[in-house]
Amino acid sequence: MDEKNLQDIFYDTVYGRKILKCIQCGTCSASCPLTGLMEHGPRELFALIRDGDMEKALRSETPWYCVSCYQCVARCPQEIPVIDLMYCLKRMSKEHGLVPGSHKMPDLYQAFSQAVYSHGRISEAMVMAHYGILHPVDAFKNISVALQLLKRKRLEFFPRQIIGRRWIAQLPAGEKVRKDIQ
Amino acid sequence: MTDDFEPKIIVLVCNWCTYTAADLAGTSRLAYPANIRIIRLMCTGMIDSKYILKAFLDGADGVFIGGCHPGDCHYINGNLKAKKRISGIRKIVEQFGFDPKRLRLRWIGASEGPEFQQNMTEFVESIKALGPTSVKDRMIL
Amino acid sequence: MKYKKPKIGVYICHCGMNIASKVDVESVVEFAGKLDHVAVAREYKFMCSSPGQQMIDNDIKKLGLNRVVVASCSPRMHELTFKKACEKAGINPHYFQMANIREQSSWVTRDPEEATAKAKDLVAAAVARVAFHRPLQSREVAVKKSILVIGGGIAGMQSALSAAESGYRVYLVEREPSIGGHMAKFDKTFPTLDCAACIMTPKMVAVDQHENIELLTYSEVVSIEGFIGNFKAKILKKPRYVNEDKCTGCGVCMEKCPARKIPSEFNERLTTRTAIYSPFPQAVPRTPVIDPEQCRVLAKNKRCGVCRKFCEAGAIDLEQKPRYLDIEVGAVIVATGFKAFDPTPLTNYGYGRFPEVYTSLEFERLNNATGPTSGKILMKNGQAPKKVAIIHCVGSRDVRYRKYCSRVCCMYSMKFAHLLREKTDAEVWEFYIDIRSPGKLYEEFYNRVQEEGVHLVRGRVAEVTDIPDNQEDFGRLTVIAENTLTRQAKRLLVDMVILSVGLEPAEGSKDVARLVGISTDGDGWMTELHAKLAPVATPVGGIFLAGCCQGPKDIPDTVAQAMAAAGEATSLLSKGTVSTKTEISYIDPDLCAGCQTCLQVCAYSAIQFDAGRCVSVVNDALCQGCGSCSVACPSGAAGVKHFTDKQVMEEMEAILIQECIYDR
Amino acid sequence: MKYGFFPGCSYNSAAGYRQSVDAINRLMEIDLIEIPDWNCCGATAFFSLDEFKALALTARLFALAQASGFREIVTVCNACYTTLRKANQILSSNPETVSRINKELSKEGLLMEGNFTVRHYLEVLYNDVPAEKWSKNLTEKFKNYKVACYYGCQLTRPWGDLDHMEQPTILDRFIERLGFLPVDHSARTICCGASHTVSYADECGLLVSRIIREVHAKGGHMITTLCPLCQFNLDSWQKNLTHPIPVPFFTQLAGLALGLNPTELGLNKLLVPINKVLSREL
Repeated sequence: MDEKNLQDIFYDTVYGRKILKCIQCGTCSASCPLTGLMEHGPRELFALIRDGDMEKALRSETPWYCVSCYQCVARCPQEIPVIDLMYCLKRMSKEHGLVPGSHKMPDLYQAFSQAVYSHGRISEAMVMAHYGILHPVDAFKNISVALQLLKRKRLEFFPRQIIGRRWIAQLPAGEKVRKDIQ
Repeated sequence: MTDDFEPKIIVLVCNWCTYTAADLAGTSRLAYPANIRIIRLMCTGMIDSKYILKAFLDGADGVFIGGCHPGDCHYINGNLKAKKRISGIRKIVEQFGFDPKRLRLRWIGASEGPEFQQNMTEFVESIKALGPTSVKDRMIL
Repeated sequence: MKYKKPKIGVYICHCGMNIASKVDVESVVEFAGKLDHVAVAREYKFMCSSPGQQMIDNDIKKLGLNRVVVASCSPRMHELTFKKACEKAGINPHYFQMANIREQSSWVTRDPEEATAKAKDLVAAAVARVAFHRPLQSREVAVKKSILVIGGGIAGMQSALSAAESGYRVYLVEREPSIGGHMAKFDKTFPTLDCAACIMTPKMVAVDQHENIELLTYSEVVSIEGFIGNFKAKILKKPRYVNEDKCTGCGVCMEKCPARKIPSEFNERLTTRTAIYSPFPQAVPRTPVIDPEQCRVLAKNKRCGVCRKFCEAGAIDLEQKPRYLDIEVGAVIVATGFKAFDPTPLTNYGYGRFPEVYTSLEFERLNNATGPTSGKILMKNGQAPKKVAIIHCVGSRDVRYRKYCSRVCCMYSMKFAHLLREKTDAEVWEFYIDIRSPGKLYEEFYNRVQEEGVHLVRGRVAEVTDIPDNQEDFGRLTVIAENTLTRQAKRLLVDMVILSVGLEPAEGSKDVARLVGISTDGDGWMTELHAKLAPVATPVGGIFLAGCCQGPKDIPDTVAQAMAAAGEATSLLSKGTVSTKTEISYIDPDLCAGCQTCLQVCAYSAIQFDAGRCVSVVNDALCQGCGSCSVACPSGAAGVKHFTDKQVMEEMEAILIQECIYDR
Repeated sequence: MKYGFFPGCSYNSAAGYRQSVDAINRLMEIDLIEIPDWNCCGATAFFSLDEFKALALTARLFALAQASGFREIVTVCNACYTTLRKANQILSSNPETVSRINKELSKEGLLMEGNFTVRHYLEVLYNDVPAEKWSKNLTEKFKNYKVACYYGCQLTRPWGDLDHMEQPTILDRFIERLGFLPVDHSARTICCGASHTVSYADECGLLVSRIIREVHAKGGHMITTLCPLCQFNLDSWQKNLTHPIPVPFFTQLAGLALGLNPTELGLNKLLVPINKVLSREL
């Protein structure tokens, strides 16, 4: 798929066209708590999309660093729903196979969703176990905390399984991006 | 109701706010359905009940009245007088056998070109959904 | 008048390609030619051009047309042009009707066929209507030779001076104790860095001393009635509690007043004033006022009277009452100015929470020789700042507050930067979204400031916080922004932050707009008659705008507009007369039952009851033609000329019946 | 007072959250009825991967609440709170998505209709429990304990309808009502790193230490939170700091104010011990 098509797909999503209001002021990038980790902030991401550099935008790690703290949304002078756009970009990059391999959050989300599929609920330990297989270093770093938690009876490995877990596991995959109804 | 039903809609507007908004919609090239026929008056306060009834009896499928927002009337409170009168006319319109939904009053300020476009589009949609008036059929017979 | 059979000429305009690209003009012409009473139908590229008008002129004279329809743009654009053409050719200008096939058809309709059909309908409606038009004559009324100026800032002062210079009487009304407005608070003005006081004070004195200007400070306009050339205004003179005729302006009362801890409005609450006060040393008039909410006698009913005791002139008069003044003027100039945006709602900038965050007006005072620090730029702890951040676009370009650009902030921010560099050895960091410097010598000033070593960072500040990166920096402020050019998020440690707040309409400007009958736009600015071609006139004849009440403006633009408003007002006055409205109500005495319903609905008191004839009568000088009486009249005696029931209903019928005849 | 209750996945393992909430419920006569067979809300993970599934997960919760007769759901976690409210807002304006989800839900015999109100337990304690009911039972001994309220990022966002988005005060007002001394600080809503602390530990550690340093500089003796994840992050990333500050839940402080003993409230489960602060005479 060429970049023009990807741009059209993005603009047709629920909030896609809102980036046309962006005045490139950088409030979002400066408000982001993890901005130091990003190669470029949300502002630049929007500029890339407007320029049609869709592959670069979708391969960007920026959306995966988003912690959904809504600080940028609270401050954006153009009321751009930055967080929703980050969600949208994550789903789009997944759909088009452009998820950045270097980033660890896709694996964490995957581990999280696996726990939900198998039990209906999650436990921190279980998510860590799933995730730890892929990223043993991160898991190792957390071991000392885990021991402390264990000592205080705060660690349970298996969450209680719920009846609805099968229903959750069978849910059909939805469309990755919601289109603008108008 | 047929798909190609193109209603004729009389839009009575005041010169100061809604007519200006219509002009603004024009200069901003904001397209809306061609079913709209605007009649310019100086104030919505001069709209007589008989204008509205005549419009319906002559075959209008809808009558839209657009005036200034409350507090913005060029003639102090003509728009509010109109509002009062039109809620009364609604009942008469109904007695004549027309759906009162065919009569709509909205405030559209001089700077609200996009609102004018939106109101026109929505009103035409809603009239299309209602279909032609029964009186029209009678007249053709 | 002998009735003549209508003989109508219809002219369809191409408006270049504006109409012709959508509407099939030829078929509209053909259609119009077949309509009742139409003697001739023609088309032309630009009807408003002089050959276009000549065409109408010729037809009227040669073919004996007695009515004209032009189908072109909005009547708001060219109705007057064509009416004048008709009049010139010898027919009454009211024998004209316009069909708006540009704004209402070609520009808003996608399908050319639909646009053409709609254009035909609109032409048919105009033809049907014009056949029932009646000739109307207006009357000349003398114009009052005086002008009311509302607002005594630089705009109002300049308007008053210019108008007074041409010999007319000017009433200048200012609600504060002194004229001068915002400009009196400034120290230097961009881009030339003239001292504001040096160019301002002489003007204030000139206003005060001008023989043609009656200065009414501490006063408000309560009501305005009437119409162009003949306005009646009621002015409230709030009690000063100091007799202006006796006061010598010595200032002893202010030295002695015991109520001292009142925040000074003029100094942006950075200093205090007394209950009897003059806002600033150069105030005009010099007569102080007593603040009735703070005075021990007036507010708290205590025994004090210190000012009275020390006033040698015996000017203190605590018994003074509000006075009302009735004046008659021919024109009104509104110059109510602006208000600085209050940045408190933008909590991420910490205004009100962190003492070293200032608004731009506060900084103006801090930097002013007559301000709290006598012009030294000092922090609250008495020390000079080592590093200062200036944040642009606070409240402006922000859809949650003020979506527009306030136009002056970039320039005054750079002025601040220059003054900081000149007066202190502080590092100055400016955070901007875009630098807007479109004015004579403005870009040059921008360059100069850059060369002076001011750091300009392109990025809107996200936050001002008191959480530093390093433990030892607690107590200082950190400014967080992305430098969008280097793509780095910056955390900059500073001592002082200046918020370059935007401009918004002055408090009460909506009330003033309502008073004079003009509208305000979505942001609250007063609406001019035409954005480009009539920037100081308003839709209400005789009411003109000057300065920031119409939109954010810098001083040069304000002064220019003030002079323009004065020019418009004086040209109206010098003409001497105005014509009365023609499109107004009439009451048919033969039908009037004398029920007086119309008197109750008339918002202008323009209808009187003639008890002798037992009928209501319209005053043609007061009637605005709103038609309230026409609708309310139970006997059908009242109507609006040029908007008669017959005319409106013929127009409507043509639109609706047309379809049956031609389309089906 | 009876409410439908969505505890969320982290409720049980959160340091004494359940114990303290149960204790408060008992004393204040609040009945939190756990929604039967509730599932994970999906949090940010599902919204990042598949929006339909994310909405379906929350819709199931709403449907379960509806089946139990609740249109109002109380949560104790900021992330659950925002996720549920966000989903509710999307669902209420997308009837087509709702009907697709309902088709799925019908397999479980469930149905979701209309709007739901999602509330945080703090709101219940602050707005629904009358102020007098608190003041009647309070002990005086905490009036010199300076408590910094940490709201976390999601409670007031993105809509800011519960309180101001960046400078909320509702928890401060509640703590004051309980007889503690709220301390003014600038870290109320700055981010703690959320789930990124797992993968990007060092960077998120900086965020936590920034919060702790600020509270320390403003003289806070403890930090109170209303979200299990915030609590966990603030509590567990202080090991290298010279001045660790204990991070109890607001419900634990409420319990203390009502005279319950610390163990009963699960305060022994905090990683940064609170005993030292509590035993200090202030």
